[in-house]
Amino acid sequence: MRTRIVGRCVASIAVIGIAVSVVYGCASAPAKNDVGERAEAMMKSSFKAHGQATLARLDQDETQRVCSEYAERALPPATAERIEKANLDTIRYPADGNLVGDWKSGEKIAQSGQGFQYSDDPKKPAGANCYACHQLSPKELSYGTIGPSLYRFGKDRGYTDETRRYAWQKIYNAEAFAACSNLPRFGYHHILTEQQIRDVVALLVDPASPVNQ
Amino acid sequence: MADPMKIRANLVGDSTEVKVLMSHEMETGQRKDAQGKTIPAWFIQKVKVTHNDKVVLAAQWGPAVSKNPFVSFKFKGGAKGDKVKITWVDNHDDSRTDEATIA
Amino acid sequence: MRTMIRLAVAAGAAAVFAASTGAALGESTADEIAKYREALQDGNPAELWEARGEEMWKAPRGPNKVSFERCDLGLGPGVVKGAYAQLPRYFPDAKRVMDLETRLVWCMVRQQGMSEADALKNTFGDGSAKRSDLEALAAYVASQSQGIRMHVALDEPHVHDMYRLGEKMFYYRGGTHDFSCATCHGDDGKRIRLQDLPNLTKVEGARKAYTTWPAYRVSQGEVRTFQWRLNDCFRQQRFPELAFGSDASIALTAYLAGRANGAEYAGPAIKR
Amino acid sequence: MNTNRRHALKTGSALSLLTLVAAAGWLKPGEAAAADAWNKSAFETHSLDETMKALGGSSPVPSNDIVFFSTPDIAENGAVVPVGITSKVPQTESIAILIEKNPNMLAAVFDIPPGTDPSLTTRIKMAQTSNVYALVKANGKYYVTSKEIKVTLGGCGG
Repeated sequence: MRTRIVGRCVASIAVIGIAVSVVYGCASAPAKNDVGERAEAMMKSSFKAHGQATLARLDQDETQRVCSEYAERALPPATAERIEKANLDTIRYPADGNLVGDWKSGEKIAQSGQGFQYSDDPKKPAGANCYACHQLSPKELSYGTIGPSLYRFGKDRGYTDETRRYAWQKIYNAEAFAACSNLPRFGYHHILTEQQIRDVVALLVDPASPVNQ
Repeated sequence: MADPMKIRANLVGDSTEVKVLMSHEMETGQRKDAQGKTIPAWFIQKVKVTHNDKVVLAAQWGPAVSKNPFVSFKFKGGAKGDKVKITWVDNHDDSRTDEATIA
Repeated sequence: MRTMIRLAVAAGAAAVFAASTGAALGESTADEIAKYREALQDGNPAELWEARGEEMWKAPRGPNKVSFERCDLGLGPGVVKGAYAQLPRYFPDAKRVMDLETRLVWCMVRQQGMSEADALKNTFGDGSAKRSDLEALAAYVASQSQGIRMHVALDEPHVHDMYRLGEKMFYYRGGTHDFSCATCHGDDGKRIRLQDLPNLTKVEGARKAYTTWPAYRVSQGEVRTFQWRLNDCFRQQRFPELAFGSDASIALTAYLAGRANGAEYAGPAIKR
Repeated sequence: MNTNRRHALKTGSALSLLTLVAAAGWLKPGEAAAADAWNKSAFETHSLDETMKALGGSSPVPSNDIVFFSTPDIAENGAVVPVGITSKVPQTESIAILIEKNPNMLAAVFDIPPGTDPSLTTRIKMAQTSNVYALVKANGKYYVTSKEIKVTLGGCGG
């Protein structure tokens, strides 16, 4: 009886009242996906659509699903490679080939955390909120540290076509380089417009940008 | 009706240390609500602290004093068991008086 | 004339700025922020909410004119001492795991006779004249657990199940920005802008963070509850809105409160 | 900390504008502020220019005897900025707090009767990074010190 319950423990939890020992049995049982499925169902019944944030935002794409599943353990190299390849394929480039815009506008985008929250006006342009997680211009004291410092991004890498292209790709879809990166996929999810990405690229790679001073 | 203040008055050496928290919006008159309408100014303008009917601190405030104001200061001459009385008056002429016993 | 004064002031300000921003910028910023937080500790307006909450707790309320002194938070009707440190818990009368706020609403509806809509009318104050009874009640009840060790009954099967579901939710990435709770709260020593982020995947981080809520947020001029904390995190995660008292909100609370077990409750705190 | 150096840097602007507030007459000798009517004109100085118009009276003297304590250089949020001021100027009668870049400069005036320590803490709102002035009236004369407090941005949705 005990073995049977442990083997199908999550289903059992849902059906029966369960004894303590059984619950602890579950912790080591390979039934994680079932907890995951129940958690997902619970979330879908616990969140409500609000403004632009509809319930569809809880539907995970393949990258989100895999990254959630492996959040507490190492991602197998083959899986990581598959995710990176799939995301690299999503990257689009401007038709005119121009990747670099205006760093001043890029600085404003980097400062703004507006956009896509249900409390935001969907008609207003979104920001990228770079400073929430990165150091950029040394003049801004209030920067976060979830991501690496991007101070001297262009200066350190060289003002080359390669650097500019890398900056574009990273902003467009960071999962193409590091599977399960924390950096939002600004191009892939259409968080930023093409011009906005150009401007943020400029903030990183323009020799005149405060980032490279 | 405004909520009561939270007053602490403690004898430290020969001084009475007074700490007071007041419940007040301290609205600046510069903020707008969700509909874009200016929220009218509403703030404490005058504060008076007395010990045995003697004024030990008097103040005039503008709306730049923070919401739910806090003030701490010390005066001499208080004894355990004495009362410290605090009164504030706001720009709506609403007022509130509370007292605490020196501990 | 006007321009001249402005320029003089600007030049003065610039000079001061230059003088005070030395090489060890990051460090001195952190030091000054620490000083700021310390200076706030002296007077916490949460005490005003606690006082209001205590009055509400004892007053007859709702159509039934019943006070919260009949409300059982898990330690018996009307017992508030230490109750918050053991929540969320399973309540057989409601057949549900509940956190403090959910239980308060349950008492308002079942005992005081309020409609659910009325009980849920002001779950969060608006930072201005519209105040929340629940925030005041939560501040009062939580304050009565100060210094008491967190003890969420993880050996109780329902609570344990919620804990595991909450853990799953914590790592669930989604939305337009691919965020999960772990994106910001899964590593040591990180911050957003200048705000330190507790690493909630570690017991020390969860203890330090959970035991400070509810808290007075100076940026909002309100005491905020843990329900609010979760609701606003998901807003910033670009998720839809987490419904007040929903199973997901309680599961995540059970996970984080459970991880804080053993730590002394130290709220309501004062925070940015 | 280094109020002296800071002083030297901006005495010019600080002094003139403080004179103005003093001259605007927010305090009458020997009277408790709270006993008077609320001094509307003093609390409605919107800019340096406006304060400038009221110029007159004696200039406040920069003083090392006025000290900020428990006042951080950086505020995590401008809605609540803790400020502590101690005056060692003999016969201090009142302490005022002014914020240069706020829409209205004068934040608060505290009258200090004999027997009360010329030292207090409170909390103010700051619209942005700005110089904050502690203005002291003692024995009929005005003294001043100042410090810059930076107001930082915070949060993830701001």
